[in-house]
Amino acid sequence: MVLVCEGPIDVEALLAGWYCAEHNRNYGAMVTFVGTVREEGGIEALSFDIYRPLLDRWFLGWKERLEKEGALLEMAHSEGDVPVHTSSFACAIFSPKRRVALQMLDAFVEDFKANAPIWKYDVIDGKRIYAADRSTPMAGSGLLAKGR
Amino acid sequence: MVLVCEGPIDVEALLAGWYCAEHNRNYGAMVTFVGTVREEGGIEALSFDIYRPLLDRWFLGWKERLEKEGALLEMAHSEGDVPVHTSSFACAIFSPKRRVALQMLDAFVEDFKANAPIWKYDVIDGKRIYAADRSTPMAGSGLLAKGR
Amino acid sequence: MVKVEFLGPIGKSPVEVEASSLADLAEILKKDPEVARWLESSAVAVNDKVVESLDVKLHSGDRVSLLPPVCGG
Amino acid sequence: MVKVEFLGPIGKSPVEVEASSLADLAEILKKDPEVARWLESSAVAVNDKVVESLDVKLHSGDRVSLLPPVCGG
Repeated sequence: MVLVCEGPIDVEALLAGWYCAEHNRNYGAMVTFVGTVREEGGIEALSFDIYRPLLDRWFLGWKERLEKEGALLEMAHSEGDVPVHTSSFACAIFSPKRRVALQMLDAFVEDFKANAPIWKYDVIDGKRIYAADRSTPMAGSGLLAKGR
Repeated sequence: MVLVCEGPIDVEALLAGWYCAEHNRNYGAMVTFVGTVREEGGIEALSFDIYRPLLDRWFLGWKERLEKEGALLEMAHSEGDVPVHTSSFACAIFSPKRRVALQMLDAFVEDFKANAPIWKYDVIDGKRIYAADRSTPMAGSGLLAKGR
Repeated sequence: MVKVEFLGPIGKSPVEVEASSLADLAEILKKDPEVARWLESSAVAVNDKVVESLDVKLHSGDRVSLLPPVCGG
Repeated sequence: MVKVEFLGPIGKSPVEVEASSLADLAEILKKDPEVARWLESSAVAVNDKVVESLDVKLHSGDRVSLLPPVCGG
């Protein structure tokens, strides 16, 4: 399951917790990715909607893919408002082999950006504005626009 | 400068410290790699020699390469004995862009393995045995074996 | 009846419609201008599973979700 | 005199030799069986900078380091 946080992620506690739980299980490599809200375009925060059932299903698919490589995947994401300079996304991969960890981190983060059912909004003057220009149609989009 | 630790790295404190120092400097992505000693081949620890002047020079080259991309590089490595299930290597990249962070993490870790002036020994029954089979000649090796 | 939910920025409350396939549902949703403009860019899940064919049959109690363009992180 | 140091697993104390180039030094080190077996797999640094040509001149006080195969992490 994805750890969903109301508001910003406590990155220090989360990374420490993941490391603590796994460092003595004989994984040789841990890699992590943390996404932090940048101050740009006059925003005070980003805000996120998550569709949890599908997010968990998507995440489980990745977890199983990594298990086949002997690796472990963890992930957390924020729901609601995340002020600038705080973090909304974190993930970690533990693997016996560093190549698997490095390659899968890249592939997972890119697929996360393209296909995780999460919607982003800029928060400006307290208003939530959908980040349409930075959003990507998920794989399979447009199905219901097709004719018979 | 590379942070050189006598014995294992305190990974939790290190990652927390790096995150704390940089999360409010408008980098959008932090990626990290942590290397932990695996229990295998009957070892009780790995042990490391480091040639610090050259390690710092090599690291500075990478730091400058990343600065050109607007990114920041940090690294720590252990010297001496590091027991199984504790960590000997950690690095972090902070970048405005996730592609730079992910690509450079992979490139940096691979070059680290091939060219950082660090020597690894297995510790078995208290004895230090050079890990010759896992070691890689650095770029430019064999120069003094050449004839005139 | 099939329940249709509109996720994220579409910002529309769920509706219940009679439809025996996704093709049926497509014809219904195209008539709602508030929804029609999202169809081209949205993926579709039936009971929380993304589907890629209009031939998918729908049964009473099924839940269809419209998933507009995403951006996590 | 040039100081030569043998890093990591070579496990030999530094020596001081007379050599005006790396080519000179190579001839000297090839005669020491303890060192000769490492030459093929070792890189060479002069004053902490890795060099890739035997033509590099050496001056009194220079420090040459032999760097056997590495494995960090």
